Amino acid sequence: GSEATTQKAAAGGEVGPDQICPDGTLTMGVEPFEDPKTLIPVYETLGKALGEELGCEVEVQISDTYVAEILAMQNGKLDIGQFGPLGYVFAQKQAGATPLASFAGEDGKVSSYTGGIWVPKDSPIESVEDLAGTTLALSESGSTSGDAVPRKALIDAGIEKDVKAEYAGGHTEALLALVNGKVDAAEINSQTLASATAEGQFDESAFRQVWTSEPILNDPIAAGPNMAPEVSAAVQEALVNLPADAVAEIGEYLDFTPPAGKPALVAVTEEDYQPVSELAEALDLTTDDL
Amino acid sequence: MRADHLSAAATLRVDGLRKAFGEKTVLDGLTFDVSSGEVVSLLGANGSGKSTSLRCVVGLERPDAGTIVVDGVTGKPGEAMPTVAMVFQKIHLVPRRSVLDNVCAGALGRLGLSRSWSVLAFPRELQEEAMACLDRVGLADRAREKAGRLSGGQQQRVAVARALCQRAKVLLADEPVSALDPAASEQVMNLLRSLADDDGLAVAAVLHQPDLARRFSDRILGLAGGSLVFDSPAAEVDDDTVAGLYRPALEALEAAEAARTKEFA
Amino acid sequence: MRADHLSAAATLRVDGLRKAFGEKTVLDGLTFDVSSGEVVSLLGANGSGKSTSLRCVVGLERPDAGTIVVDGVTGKPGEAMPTVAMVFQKIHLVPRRSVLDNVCAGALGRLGLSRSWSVLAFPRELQEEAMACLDRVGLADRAREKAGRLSGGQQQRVAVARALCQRAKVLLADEPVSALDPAASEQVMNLLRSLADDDGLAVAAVLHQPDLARRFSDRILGLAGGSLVFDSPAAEVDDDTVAGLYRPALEALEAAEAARTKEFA
Amino acid sequence: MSIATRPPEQAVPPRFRPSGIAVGVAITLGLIIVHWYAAVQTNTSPKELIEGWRGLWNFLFGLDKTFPNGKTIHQDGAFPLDLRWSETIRPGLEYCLLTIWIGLLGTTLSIPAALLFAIISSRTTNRFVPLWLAGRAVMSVLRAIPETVYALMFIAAVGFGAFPGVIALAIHNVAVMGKLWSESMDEVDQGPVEALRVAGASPVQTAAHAVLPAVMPSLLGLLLYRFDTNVRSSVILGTVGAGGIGFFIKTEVDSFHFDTMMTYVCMVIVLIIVIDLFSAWLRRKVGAV
Amino acid sequence: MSIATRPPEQAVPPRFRPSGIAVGVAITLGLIIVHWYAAVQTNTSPKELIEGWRGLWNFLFGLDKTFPNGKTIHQDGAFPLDLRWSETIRPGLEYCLLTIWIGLLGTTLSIPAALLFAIISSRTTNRFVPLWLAGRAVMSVLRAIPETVYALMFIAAVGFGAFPGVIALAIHNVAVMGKLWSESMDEVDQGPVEALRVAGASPVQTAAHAVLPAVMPSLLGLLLYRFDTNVRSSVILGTVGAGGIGFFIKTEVDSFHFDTMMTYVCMVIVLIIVIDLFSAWLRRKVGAV
Ligand SMILES: Nc1ncnc2c1ncn2[C@@H]1O[C@H](COP(=O)(O)OP(=O)(O)OP(=O)(O)O)[C@@H](O)[C@H]1O
Ligand SMILES: Nc1ncnc2c1ncn2[C@@H]1O[C@H](COP(=O)(O)OP(=O)(O)OP(=O)(O)O)[C@@H](O)[C@H]1O
Ligand SMILES: [Mg+2]
Ligand SMILES: [Mg+2]
Repeated sequence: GSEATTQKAAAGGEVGPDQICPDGTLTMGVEPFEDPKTLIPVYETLGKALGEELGCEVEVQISDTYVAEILAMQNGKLDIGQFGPLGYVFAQKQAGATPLASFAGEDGKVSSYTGGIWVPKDSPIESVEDLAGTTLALSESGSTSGDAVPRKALIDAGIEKDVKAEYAGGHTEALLALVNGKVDAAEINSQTLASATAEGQFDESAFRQVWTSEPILNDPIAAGPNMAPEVSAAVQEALVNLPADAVAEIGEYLDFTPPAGKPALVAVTEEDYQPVSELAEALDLTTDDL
Repeated sequence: MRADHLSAAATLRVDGLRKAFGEKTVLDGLTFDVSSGEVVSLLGANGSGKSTSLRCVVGLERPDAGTIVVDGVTGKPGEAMPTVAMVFQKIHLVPRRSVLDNVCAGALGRLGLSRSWSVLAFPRELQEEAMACLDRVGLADRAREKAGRLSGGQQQRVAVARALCQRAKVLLADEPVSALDPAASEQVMNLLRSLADDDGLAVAAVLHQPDLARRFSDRILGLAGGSLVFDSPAAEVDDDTVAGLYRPALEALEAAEAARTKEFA
Repeated sequence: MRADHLSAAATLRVDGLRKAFGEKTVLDGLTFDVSSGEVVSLLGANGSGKSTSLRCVVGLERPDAGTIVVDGVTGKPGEAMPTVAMVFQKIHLVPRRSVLDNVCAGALGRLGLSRSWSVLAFPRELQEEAMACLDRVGLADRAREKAGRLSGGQQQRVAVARALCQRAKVLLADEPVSALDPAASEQVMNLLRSLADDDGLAVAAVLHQPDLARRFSDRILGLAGGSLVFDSPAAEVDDDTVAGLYRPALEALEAAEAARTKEFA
Repeated sequence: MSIATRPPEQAVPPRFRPSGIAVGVAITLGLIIVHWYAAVQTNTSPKELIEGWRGLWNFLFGLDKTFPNGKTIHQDGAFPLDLRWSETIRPGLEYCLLTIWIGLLGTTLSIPAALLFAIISSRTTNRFVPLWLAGRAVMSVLRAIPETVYALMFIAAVGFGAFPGVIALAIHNVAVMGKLWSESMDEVDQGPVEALRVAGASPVQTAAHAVLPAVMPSLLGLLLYRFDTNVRSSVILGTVGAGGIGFFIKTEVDSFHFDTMMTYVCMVIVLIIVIDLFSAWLRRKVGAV
Repeated sequence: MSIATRPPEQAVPPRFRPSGIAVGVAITLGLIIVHWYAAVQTNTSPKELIEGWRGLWNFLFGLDKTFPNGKTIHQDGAFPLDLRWSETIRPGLEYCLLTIWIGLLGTTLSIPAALLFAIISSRTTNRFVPLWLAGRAVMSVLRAIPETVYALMFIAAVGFGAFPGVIALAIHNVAVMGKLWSESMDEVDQGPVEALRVAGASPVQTAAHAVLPAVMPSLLGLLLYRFDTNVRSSVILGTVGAGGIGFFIKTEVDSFHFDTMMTYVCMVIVLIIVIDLFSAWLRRKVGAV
């Protein structure tokens, strides 16, 4: 209702719908990189709730690549956008995006997931170092858990040049390559693992995880460069204060019950994603061409 | 030189042939025969059913009624008979294949697939027989040339050689000379004559030039409206008889023109 | 009825036309003229340069030398002259367009793009003029039919109407009747005759039938090897003169055939 | 019959000349080497193919496999199809419609430019050689760029979704249809063209009154053929993010829902066959092949 | 001249019948409505495109801008190209080669099956209607599935790399080339076919000795045309993960190296134009169109 809207706007400072969405709509880009089938309804629900909070209509646009989102942000076609962690690094660098919020975990802090490398149960490979001279399936270029994180692990182990790493095209494809015996090892992150197991595509007991990454913070929602700081602060405020019913609904899609009274989203800062940025730099992904 | 007309010893006997396309009856009980050693010409106006009758005999059309007997063997309607060969007005060689390969193709009917899946599989004896057939039509020296490179008259002779290689006893020719210049026509007609005289084939040719028919054939058959109008020794067919064949067509043409002129006036 | 040959008052004057395709000289100083009210026939063997000369006059070929003067105006080589129209053997109408639109197209040369970008833009006066032209050739009642639906003779008359709509003073016709049956040929020749007599056009027609030429034209020009062999009143041209035109070609043909027969022997 | 009277049989002349044999062997060897090298480079091998066949079977019909550790797992395959109405079929139909819209606009928006290029690049309508050459060169370059690359470029310009897909198709189609159209103008009967030129018509008038009426049915036929192809391409563009059913096919693969994916694929098959039949019918109707 | 002697001018008959006008208006309205609806569904708007030129400009030539949130962004555009030899050009050439190999194998591996389908689906070589119908139906279905969908399926089924791209191309090409070939067999001169049938040749013999020799040049021409098309398709397949230069174009886009991407795109343009010219030359050489 308009009453609630006025209230929230007041709570967010002097910023109202006129500043947030001068033409009535706020566009939000979504890149459901890891698990589109679950994430699209999540963000649609989230968009609706956010719109009610801000007194704007939030238009959710689905993309399959962060490049599209970032270019759209640069050109003012997108106000806010959700990115994969690595995508966010590019967004920050190429479009001056500011992180606003990300999903909370059971503990009320930002949720995270881990990348992993799996091998068949009876494989002689016991550690990352053993991967030298073997074939490893990665998902696709620009993926955080499917490309950057495992590649960093190979670099850290000093065997990057000795591993025949190939892009399978996606997390699913990488997992199937392992299941079908096409490769000696494959990247499988904790989310893909969960959904593949749920779908009956993967039997954990037939395989073994030889490496697990540090936790990777989940996808942030970030504001585009054309949004003034006070406006993005208002949007951040609204995101972390989503109404409980919307939070519950999102929780249903995500298959977790948010702790009563706790928010679905928590605020994040550039510092939170510093490790990923460093990762990208280490991998030479974002350096300008010479 | 010319054999007598011995109906009893006929090599090809066509009896009561009927064929209709939709509503239109094209052959209406056509009956004729051709004996070994004999050249028979078929004359008739456009659309009188000459081509259709030959196509029925070689199995390219399925007649509605009638029997076709070759050397005592009755053909199945719509199926090719190995002893009957046909030479077409448009010749129908495979232009990119050599003359020899075209002639060999006449023998496909008696070759198994294992000896005919490609020209490379043609057995030696067949190629030698084909060379003999080519020699018969005077073209043995052109055997390895592409068929499409020969002149019209030469191609028509290659088509005859292909018919010979089929070991045919009956040779049907549908306007074999109408695409040829006068000199080439003479050659081909001479060849047909000698196949009857020297090799004992039964030859039936559709012609549109009554003169040629009279000079080269033993008997002339006149067709009109799908049935036989006359069947006489070549010498006995006079100009009037021939003209009678084409008159109805001429009259129709003139009527149409008159109507058009009136419309313009 | 037939106008005298007045060279001084010639409407079309072609002088010293030369044209070579590569090495081959096709027109070799061709000179002739045609006066208003006169029908002139051009006879000549295949390849004697008849079509090429007409194509040079209407600008479809660029002559190497020579002048073309129409009504005192000298044409630029290789460019169309608005006062000269051409009727082709193959007629060349746009078959899917209506008869009337085809006739209107004759006037394109004098219409700006704004009144001719589509048939919908043709001005009313033009359409009325085109109807008059169609009436002149006796086809006003077929104006909205597709041109492709008419018979050959009727299409040729539409082509003449298109030439009229071009307001031509000179009408060139390249074998205008050789694709037509005898009745249609008569119609078209009569029409050409009456265009000269009644409308005062200068008409030049390439014909392959000396008989028609003699019956319908005032003068006959004989072409051989790209230049004029004779230029006489129609009545004075006898069979021998005409036969002389075609003789060299016939001889060449016979020589070729003789060679072929020898090869076969 | 008198085979006996025939002259002695002629020797059969050899089929090939030695030089011909040498050339033939050289070409054959060359082709074999190139293909062998290509097979190595692309990991193509009969063995791979047979193993791949196993994988494909599992993909299509599911897998019941006992692993070395004695456990048996069950994997759902693409069949049986996922035929739930409101979760799969109904949204699938919507995505199909969007795919059609993209293909349709990608085709029709390209008509004006394609016509211009066709007229410029046909000898019948343009005899000014530099312009003719330029037209053909531009079309060659535009045609050489795959639609997916256009899509990536236009995402930068107009954001993402179906619109960049439409532009990508339209630009690619300008070049392809322009080429097809100009070829059919080249083949037009030159008679009426010459007739109008004699009547003093300008090149533009000749194009409007002789060339276009003659080629219109074949232009329309080619347009329908391109519509057909563009709907197919729009499925492809979907898989790289330009909306429509292609996007959802990719999404379902990424979510392991092979049965849903296969349902969408079947819908694509039906869609494209229907469009194929429709355009064949329409082409017969307008009298173009 | 005697215009005066002409009969009075005839009235110009009306151009359209009223029923014709009604049908024309109805069809035009229908087309407008469909296109308008399609434009709404795909967010197609000229305004977006015109406003978007800035984005395309930035993409092509780079961006230096201070945004309202205070951040300054520098982004390299697609031009100038990235012409470093060992980092870009040399690997680019290798990827191009792989793309050619994929296109080549995708074409040649499909030859046997395409020939079989062509012979089954041509009226000239197969007069057994049920088989004829079955052949055409199978080809329709196979053809309806775009190559990228095959690629997605085979990547999911048998793993990644160039090999699934080769299979995807080959399967699609069986159907497309089978159709093109069967059409050219349908159009073959029936004369020699009838002549051999009269001589008692079986259908297979007729195909081998009358149909194939006659259509061989046009089959070869179509094969070369498909090679051309398949190399292009193999670029597209690369962007969904099936190897070759298309894959690297996508990778460079994902890393915001637009200049490197554009270098690869230019290499694709050159590659495809070269193949185009080569196959046109070869087609002229074998005497097919
Ligand atoms: N396949 C067919 N379908 C329908 N009508 C046919 C067919 N073949 C022939 N006809 C018709 O049958 C009639 C006889 O044709 P046919 O070819 O036998 O005549 P013809 O005597 O050989 O004439 P021509 O001298 O012109 O060769 C013609 O009116 C022709 O139109
Ligand atoms: N565009 C051309 N290029 C080369 N040679 C040409 C061309 N046009 C005509 N010729 C040659 O010029 C000669 C004269 O041709 P033209 O068409 O003028 O003869 P014609 O008298 O009209 O013959 P026909 O009676 O056959 O129509 C012919 O030998 C022809 O081959
Ligand atoms: Mg006939
Ligand atoms: Mg001529």
